Amino acid sequence: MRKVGVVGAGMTLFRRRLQETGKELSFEAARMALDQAKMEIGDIDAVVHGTAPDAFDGVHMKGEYLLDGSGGTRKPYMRVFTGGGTGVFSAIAGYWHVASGLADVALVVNEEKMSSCQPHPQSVFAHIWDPILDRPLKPNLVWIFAMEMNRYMTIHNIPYEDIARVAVKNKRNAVGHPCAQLADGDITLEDVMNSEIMAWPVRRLDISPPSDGAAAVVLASEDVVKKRRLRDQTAWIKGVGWCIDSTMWTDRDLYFPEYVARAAKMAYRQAKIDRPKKQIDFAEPYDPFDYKELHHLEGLGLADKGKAGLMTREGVTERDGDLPVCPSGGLLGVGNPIAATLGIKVGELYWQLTGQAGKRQIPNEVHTGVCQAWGDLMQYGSVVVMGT
Amino acid sequence: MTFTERTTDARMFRHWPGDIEADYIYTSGLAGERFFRELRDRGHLAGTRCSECGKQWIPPKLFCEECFKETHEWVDLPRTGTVAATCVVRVALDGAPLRAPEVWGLVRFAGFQGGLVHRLLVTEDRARAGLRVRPVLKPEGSRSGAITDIEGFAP
Amino acid sequence: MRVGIVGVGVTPFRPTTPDFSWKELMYDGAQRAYADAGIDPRSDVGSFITCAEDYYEGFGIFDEFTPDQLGAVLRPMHTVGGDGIQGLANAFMQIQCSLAEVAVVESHSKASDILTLNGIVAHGLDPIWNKPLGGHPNYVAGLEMDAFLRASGNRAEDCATIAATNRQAALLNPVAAYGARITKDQAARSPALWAPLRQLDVASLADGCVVLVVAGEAAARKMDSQPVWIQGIGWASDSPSLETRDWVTPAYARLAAEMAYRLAKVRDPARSFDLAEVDDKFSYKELQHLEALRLTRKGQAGKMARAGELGLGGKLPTNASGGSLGCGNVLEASGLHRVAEAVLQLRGEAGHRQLDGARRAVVQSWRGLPAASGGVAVLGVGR
Amino acid sequence: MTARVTRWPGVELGSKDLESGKVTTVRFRPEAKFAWSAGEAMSRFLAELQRGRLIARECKSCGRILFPPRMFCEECFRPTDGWVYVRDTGTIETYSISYLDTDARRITEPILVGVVSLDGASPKMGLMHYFGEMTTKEIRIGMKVQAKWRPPESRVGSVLDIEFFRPRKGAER
Repeated sequence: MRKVGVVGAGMTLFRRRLQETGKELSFEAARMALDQAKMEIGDIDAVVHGTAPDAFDGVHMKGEYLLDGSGGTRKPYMRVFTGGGTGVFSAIAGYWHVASGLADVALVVNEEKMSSCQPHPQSVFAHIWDPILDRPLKPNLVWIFAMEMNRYMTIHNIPYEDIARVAVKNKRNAVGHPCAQLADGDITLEDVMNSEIMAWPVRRLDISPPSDGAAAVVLASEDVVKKRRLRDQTAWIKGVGWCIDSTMWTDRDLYFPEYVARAAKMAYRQAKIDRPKKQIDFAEPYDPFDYKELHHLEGLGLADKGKAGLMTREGVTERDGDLPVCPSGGLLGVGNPIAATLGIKVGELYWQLTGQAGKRQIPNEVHTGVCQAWGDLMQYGSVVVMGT
Repeated sequence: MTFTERTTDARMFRHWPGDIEADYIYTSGLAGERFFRELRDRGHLAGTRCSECGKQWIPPKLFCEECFKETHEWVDLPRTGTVAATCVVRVALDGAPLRAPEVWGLVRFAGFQGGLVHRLLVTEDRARAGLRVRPVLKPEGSRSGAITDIEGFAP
Repeated sequence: MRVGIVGVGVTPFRPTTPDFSWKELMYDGAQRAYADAGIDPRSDVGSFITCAEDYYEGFGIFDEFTPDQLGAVLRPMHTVGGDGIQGLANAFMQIQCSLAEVAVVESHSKASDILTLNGIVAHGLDPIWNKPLGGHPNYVAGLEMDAFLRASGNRAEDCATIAATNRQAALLNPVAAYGARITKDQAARSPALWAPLRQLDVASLADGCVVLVVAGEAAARKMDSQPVWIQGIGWASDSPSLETRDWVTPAYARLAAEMAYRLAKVRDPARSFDLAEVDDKFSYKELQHLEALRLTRKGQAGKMARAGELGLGGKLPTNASGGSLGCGNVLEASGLHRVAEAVLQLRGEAGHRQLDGARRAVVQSWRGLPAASGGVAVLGVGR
Repeated sequence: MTARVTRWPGVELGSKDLESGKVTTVRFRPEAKFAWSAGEAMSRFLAELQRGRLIARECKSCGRILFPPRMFCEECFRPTDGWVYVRDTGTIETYSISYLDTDARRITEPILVGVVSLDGASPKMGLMHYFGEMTTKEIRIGMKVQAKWRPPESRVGSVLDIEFFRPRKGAER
């Protein structure tokens, strides 16, 4: 199997509302990634697009709608969709486009424009549930997180403040991110713990904001990297994994994300990682809610079950800690344009591993990182391991 | 039979009604904003020009679809265009017959890639490719900055 | 590494299927495919792929509702927002780079659950340039048909011929929902609802599920099945803008074919295939696609239809299955259905519509209005 | 290189910019209506709800009682074997106290909602529902609860034929 590297990345600002159309956002991110990779659209053999529910942008077949802005016109163009898991999954699909040899260079573009939906993107989340079993109860999206968080906290007896610390860390980390929507260098633990209760145990500052935005990465085969002398700006994809759990979420114990554990196992096997805690230098797990960072660290095998909160309390996951987690600022700090979080997951791994992260650069030298996204009805895990 | 037990009384099968509707507000975007302001405020139609390859685009795009470079130049459309294809529609969205047929056309403009798909303000028998047409705009002051500010294209 | 199709499951297509939920319909298709391949999905499959669109299903995130009924719980699985052949291309790539040895590709239509398909298609138009104008979205097909016939020299009556022959062919296909004894004249006189496009030029919707089991050569050899090899596969998109796409020779079909032919080393497509299955969601599309795939010269597809060269005994039997016009438009499953049909033909299992000695087939898909995307697969048996 | 990027694209708009007409916009509401076939398992499930009962399917291969019912076992990938009633009592597996409604609007009277695993079904199998006749202080994971059904004449064959789950009488709280 041939090696595949990330050779450029780009992203737009993440904001509650942006003026650009979804096509234009896709273009801006894609153009930036191409510029960074020193490439033109003619160098691209295939385009992979990641975008989450059509009902956010409000266009049926929105993968088709967004394709010209993504550079897909008159090219092999593929849209993949795994709910919130798309944020990392599209890069996995881009990986197999290049690894299989069908493309030498693939452009991966992710976009989300959640502000089109009125009065609030929440209206769309009403439709993600089973129409017969769940929708009659008029569920709110925050409910499922609240229920999962409650189960997780209760089973492991985790104090809420250990969870709230994640929000503080990530919003502070985001201060160094030029695209961040909710960076706050002065935020305190008390701010999070005293913020408004939305759906107990979830408080307002536990939640990442809905956002508009786009992100893109350019993937290239080893030959292309050599030929174009891009080695200094390449981070290699070492392993990929993805996994879905049962639709029947009310039949599962929500305290542990087994689907993330399986996806990680698949990626680690390929990356020849058997002791993730020792071999992985930093992580970008999916953090739409603060407890999810902890949940996912456990799923990724970077923390023992129920112990990720303790690691956070002890400062292990700070940017200058032993295992920096979400050095980008994560979804909690930079924003959560669902699929476009590619830019702070795969994108952040790329920038960190190639030493381009500027103010966010992890002070310790890093060689291996893992990023992960999560989606659907608390059932999807997508994992990418990257290294120098 | 797929399953080990099957209902043979068709009246037992239920359906569950629902929808996935929501209200949307779409921004015109960066290129669209300029086009629709020109249309609304000055009654002009304009497209973008790619400085790289020189191609001119209508509808205007922020990027050249060929070069994938940002476009910065704006060019007015010619006053008239040419109908490239027509379609006479006799049913509404819900399938009900229309009282009067709607005539649709793809209108091309010399020197531009693309064109505009819009209604043709002609009777069915005059709807044909090759027809030279001009945009008919809503009166100034009643335009909102949308494609519907053009009522259609007439000979 | 060669990649082959080792299992096929197709449920009968029907205008309505009230006795199946979408999950039960998918289960039905899957169990047929797994029986055909002789595999257990819980132990033998490395990757599951489903091809679906949220608005066709009525869900915010349809991906959530896919794993259980395919045997994919806690397995690698993902959705492709595309046609079945695009899904098949992902399976092909995953096997090529050893991410999976065996992959499953599923697509289905539960169109009878949709009450407002035209409203949904209209929702696929550009929100700024097209949507505000309203109208029945088939105007897009009517305009394209007009542009295509005018530029290519094919005639409206050739479209009527397609509309009639495909429905007639479907009478020999037990899964078809719309087989009928319809003449060319009947088709040509059906109401011109979107003139020049007529009612019988449009494929009616059907429910159905198609599942394929795909395997790398080593895995395929271990199975008790005659593999049909994917010799080439391609997919492509034209501009999504109605205004800037190619209305005469659809670029999505032309480029997808170029890619598939390159992989399959097909140099003279008009002489390379024993049969073709090409998209005919609208009758003119079959003519347009035959030309874009270079299965005939520009402007000649209508002549072939008129001369009966597309029939069972003709020069290039095309849509012997009955196509979408005869079997029903099964939305994103349309391309996968065509692949399944070609597999049956190449295995010699196509019943009354079997073509003698079929060794190589070309299959093409289009995603339907208002998309300008699709795929092409070249399939063959033997070395 | 990101350190060297000076302009990150994106033009921010405020919430009032759309309303005030600062930028041009299009308003639209799609027509996307459905009538999903309930099919074999869910048609029976709904009919039984109307009768005030909860029904499951049994898989004899893995021995599980599957609730909500399904015609195939997703673990064994085979058809399930028969219908089995489960009880309308169970245990709260998890819950939330929600101050948000469906459209993310704030509400003052919180909604108690969560997952109940049902007695008679395999462990952890259950459904999402509301809770009632308990305070925000009383609700807890592990609490024994029982369905409060709507009167037979107002049931329609819906999960809402159960009004909510309430503390089970006689059970240890």
